[in-house]
Amino acid sequence: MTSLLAVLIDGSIYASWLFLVAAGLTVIYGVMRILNMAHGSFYAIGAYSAASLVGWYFNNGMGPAWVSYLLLVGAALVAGLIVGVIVERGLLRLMYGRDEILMVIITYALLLILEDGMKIVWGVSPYFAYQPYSELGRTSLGLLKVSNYDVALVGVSALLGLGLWAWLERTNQGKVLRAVIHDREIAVAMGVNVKLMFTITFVLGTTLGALAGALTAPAISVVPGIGIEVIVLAFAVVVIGGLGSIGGAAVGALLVGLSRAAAVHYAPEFELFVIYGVMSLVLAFRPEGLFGRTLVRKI
Amino acid sequence: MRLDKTEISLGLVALACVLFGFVSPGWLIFLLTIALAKALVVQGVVMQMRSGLVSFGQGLFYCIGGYTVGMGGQFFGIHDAIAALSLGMFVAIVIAMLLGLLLTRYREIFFAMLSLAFSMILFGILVKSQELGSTDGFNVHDWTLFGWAPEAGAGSQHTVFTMTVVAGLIVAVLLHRYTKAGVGVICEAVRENEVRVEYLGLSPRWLLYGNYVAAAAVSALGGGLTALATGHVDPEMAYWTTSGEFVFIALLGGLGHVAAPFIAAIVFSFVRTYAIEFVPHTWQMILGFTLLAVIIFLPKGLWSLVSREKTGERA
Amino acid sequence: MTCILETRSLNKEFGAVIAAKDLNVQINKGEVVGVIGSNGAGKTTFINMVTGYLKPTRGEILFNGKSIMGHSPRAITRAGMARSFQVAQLFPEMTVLDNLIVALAAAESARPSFLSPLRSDARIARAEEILKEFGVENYRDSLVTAVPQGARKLVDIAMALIGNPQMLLLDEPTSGVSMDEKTGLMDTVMNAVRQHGVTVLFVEHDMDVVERYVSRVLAFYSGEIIADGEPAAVLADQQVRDLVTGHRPTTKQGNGAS
Amino acid sequence: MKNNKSKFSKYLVSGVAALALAAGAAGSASAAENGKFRVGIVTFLSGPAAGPFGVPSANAAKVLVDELNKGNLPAPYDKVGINGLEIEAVVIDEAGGATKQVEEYRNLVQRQKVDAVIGYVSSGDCLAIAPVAEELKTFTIAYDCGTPRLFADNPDAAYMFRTGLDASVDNIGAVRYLAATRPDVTRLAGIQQNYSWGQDSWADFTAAASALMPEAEVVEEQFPKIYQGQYGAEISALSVKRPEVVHSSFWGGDMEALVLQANARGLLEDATGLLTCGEASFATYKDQAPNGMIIGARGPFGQFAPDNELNTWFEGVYQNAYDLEPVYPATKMAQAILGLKYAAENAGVGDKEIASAEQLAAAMKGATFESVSGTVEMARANGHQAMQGITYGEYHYEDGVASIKNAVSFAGECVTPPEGVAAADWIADGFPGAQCN
Repeated sequence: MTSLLAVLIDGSIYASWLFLVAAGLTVIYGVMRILNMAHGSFYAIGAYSAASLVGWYFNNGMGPAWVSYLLLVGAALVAGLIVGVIVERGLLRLMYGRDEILMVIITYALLLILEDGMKIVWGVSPYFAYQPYSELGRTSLGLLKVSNYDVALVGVSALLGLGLWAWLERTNQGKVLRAVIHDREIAVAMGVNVKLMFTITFVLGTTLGALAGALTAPAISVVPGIGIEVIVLAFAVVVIGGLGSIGGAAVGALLVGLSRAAAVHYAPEFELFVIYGVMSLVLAFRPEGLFGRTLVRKI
Repeated sequence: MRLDKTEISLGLVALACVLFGFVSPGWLIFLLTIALAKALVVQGVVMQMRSGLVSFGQGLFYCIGGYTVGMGGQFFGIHDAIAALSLGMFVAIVIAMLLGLLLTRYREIFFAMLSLAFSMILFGILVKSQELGSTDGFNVHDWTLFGWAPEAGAGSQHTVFTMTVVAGLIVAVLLHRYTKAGVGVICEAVRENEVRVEYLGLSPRWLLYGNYVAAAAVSALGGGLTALATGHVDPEMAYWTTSGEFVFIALLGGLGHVAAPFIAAIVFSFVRTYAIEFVPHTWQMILGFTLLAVIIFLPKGLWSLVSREKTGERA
Repeated sequence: MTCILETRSLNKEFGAVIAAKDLNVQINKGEVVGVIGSNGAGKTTFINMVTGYLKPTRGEILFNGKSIMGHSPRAITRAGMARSFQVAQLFPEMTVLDNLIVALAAAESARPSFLSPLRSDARIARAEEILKEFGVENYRDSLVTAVPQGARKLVDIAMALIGNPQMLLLDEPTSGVSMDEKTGLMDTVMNAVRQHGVTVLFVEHDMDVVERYVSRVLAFYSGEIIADGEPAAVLADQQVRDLVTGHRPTTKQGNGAS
Repeated sequence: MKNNKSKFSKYLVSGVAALALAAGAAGSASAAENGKFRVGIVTFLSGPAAGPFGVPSANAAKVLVDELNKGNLPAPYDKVGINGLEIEAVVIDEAGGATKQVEEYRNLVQRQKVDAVIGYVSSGDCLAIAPVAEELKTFTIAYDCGTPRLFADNPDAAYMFRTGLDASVDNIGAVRYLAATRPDVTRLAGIQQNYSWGQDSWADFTAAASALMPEAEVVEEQFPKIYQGQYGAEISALSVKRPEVVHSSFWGGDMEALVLQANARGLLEDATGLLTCGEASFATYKDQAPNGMIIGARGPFGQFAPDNELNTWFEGVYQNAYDLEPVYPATKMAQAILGLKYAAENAGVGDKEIASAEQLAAAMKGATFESVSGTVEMARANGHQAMQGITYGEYHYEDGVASIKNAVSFAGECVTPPEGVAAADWIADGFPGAQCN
């Protein structure tokens, strides 16, 4: 019983983290048709920004702890915004209209550049921002002790998902964006400023990536290479859910999160294969992912 | 068998390479061996790119080729290099025939991700296989060539180099023909307009399947040669970043000519090795900027430097 | 007369939209049938279903008396039913000649060769004959993207004919082609078709073109066939005039109800 | 002009261009013999192993080479540079996999003409390099990698040496420490990265535990993917089994994240953590690691290095240069460089002469030299493998200062299998011939 409860709790926590990481990726793909390999780097930049800012805050005269949560989010927003605008305006804008796969490679080049760029800015020593993580304490459920920060993360992730959904479904800007997702040519014909929508979307995506990194930073040691590790995970979640679908990313994250937690508790030897196994299975039966749209070419 | 001009030039360049091997320093021979062997894997990536599919999992066959050669010598007493390389290609073909059944249903990003997933599953299996050394891998040695054991060191290195050049030449000539033959051209047709191919009464899936299996064999050959040259195999060969490197080299060279992957692989190796020497802390950044520069200024790859003037006539 | 293509209560629904409703069509060997109807009337959907590109929701399709329901486009093509497209479906990075050569190779075998060259002398010679037959020999070595719309349409149709089909479905062969070129284009196509003795069904907006070439007209409206018969009778039909041709006796100045 | 360019010449041009490029590169190699002692230093400068291992090692190499060139070391290493020759270090990134490392090793030896190579954190790289070192007849010191297969797979190695300890020593030492300090422990658990290092470490640890602590049982083992960073499910799985000791061979960011998360979730309060590589993050835990957590340094290195003159001096210059205390990878790098210096100066060549690889190997084989970690005996694997003791201790953090308490050392003969005996067999047979104090 305890382990079933543990699977549910661990699975949801992991799923909420996966969703945070994958949301930005799927938004960018949905609107811009760019599968962004550098998404992991934005995650890492968010983590580094947050960890260095929060670390600095606590090392220099302890203010109230709650400020550090604002700093976490603030660091991510600023970092995501700056990097997003620079990359979109400075690089991607030159490349629009190129082949989808070529865009993957371009972002791969960006990844190589950003990984070393971060090393130049932050070095290779670990950064920590553990105070926000340990500050919230933990809750005991029998043998199982759960970090409150992790539980809060589930809430944040759910709120973020709902917020994104509401923004897409309930606001005018969201409607325009959906039009672009649905049919770019018609959207252009209707007078949508696609260029502007691209900038907004890309910056939103990078900011989400940076936010995921910033919210993860307190629980980990921020070191070189953390971004590389999340890319394939995020890709898998997004592909499982259906590229470009927010709801799909949420379901994909839950599926992977729960499967992984179950494997850790019941069949640890399969843990390494879970994510690829789930992805292969889903794609074998639903080639476009769970919520992907099958597009029949008009002839 | 009539050879056309391209084939004769390829043969001459290969001959020049072999001769050059006798006068060049050991590190250079090794660098060229690895570059040419990897170029064979890249040929596999390029074959699929021509048909519109980008494999982010070609490391799968690179790894299968390498491990088959290694395991053949280590566990099954297959010490003859040619036999081991052939076995590697055979295993790759069998696995590709199975995976191809599923993979040819997918296009674009889904194909890329699924091929990546299969490669990562092999990586996982190898990491779990402690008898194969897990992530440390194992060494490949004591191989022979038609019963002759090249002396360790420079002798064996030189033999692998020559074998790689010869294998590269054979593959290049075959691919040169392949790209002009039915499956080769029609695979490009599939990339350009799959619906039309279907309405010509052809099965795009069958074509892609044949192409996928052929590409797997070529890539496995490259993996086997790499294993012989480095004398070591490990699961990193199947890791997705390895496959990413192959795509990198493929784009560097472009799809313009069968020689492009070879040139690109050599250029890549030089850029990387000197970047590591001169800027050991930021060599990846150098590679990133190189890739961006190629994409922006040479959208058809390095080969467009050689063949600027060609437009009407197609290879 | 023998029936080559027959559909029985063919239905297609896209969600709530009904694109085809109880289509019962019989085409006889040697007929030249015109299909008219406004945009969205279900003409292309009909061709797409018959050639296996779209799966009908319900119904039956018989080709030469045998069911071809659920067959792939390539199986149906191999069985002898070819088609052309509203927007010419060509290989944009190849020359006109290479487009034809690919089609020739496809017609010869469903399993192309791995090593013998596609551009054999025999295929080049045959392709050149076809270029002449369709009057596009000037574009032999041009990329198809650099060729005028009319020539592209002709190449598209030529590629369909290379497989020696028994029946050819032409989806708006003259759309996007200027008024002056239309007749020339259609004459070329119909000459070739007659030489091959092919049954033809074509979708056309231009009533002049329709009247000039066809022996029978099917009028589509909102997924249904509202009239079927001799061109003069169908075009005179009040319902057709109300819903399809828009009260224009014959369209001298416009290009139909497009 | 463009049209005249024939197809044929085009191909030839491209082929020859590639060769010319190569030949030009070859030409630059001759600049090497410049009267300096050139040493290739290979360690991680990028990727996750750079922070904990690579950069401290590279820093140690840099400061030590600088000081050696000034002749600032205490005796017996007070001679300038190596044998009176200035040292020139060529630093190479170890990231990128074994194939690439073999390529770079050949470049170091054949293009850069280094006189010796020191390096390799990754066991896979060590294993791939060993046969190449023999082939190229180049004196090579593996300074950190721990795989027992290094000399087991290469029993005839002549040019390859290792001044660090075999990884089985870490885990035999860890069990001995538990048996000495916590003999009543019965519930053991482990969490390892799912790759060779983690798998081998856990195999050695559990085997040694069943020999030395027969009452103890393994209640849970977890093998998360390397660099996963998030261990929520694993910590739950461990927690519900109520272990008394949790062993982990994690390192770097993974280890720090594990400690952070396991501590916050109470696992490290209910169970004692035992981290075989724990010392590498000594300065970064602060109050995030619980007092009493057992850490090791893979030998008498880092915080566990003795207070001898050499080490005091080394800690001083390192601290001066980087404002940090050296962690174990730094000490190990220093040890390898001192080993090289010892070999070069005892190879029987004249002052300011460079010994050949054979002479270096002969001098190193079976040698006993002084190091920052005390006396090092090259006493295993035919004199190619260092034998030293190992120390474990508990982490304590009070008033902003971290320290080690309850350190216990075990002599080399106590934790190292005798010559010619594989670690696994030695453990299985119950450590015959072990000499413990």
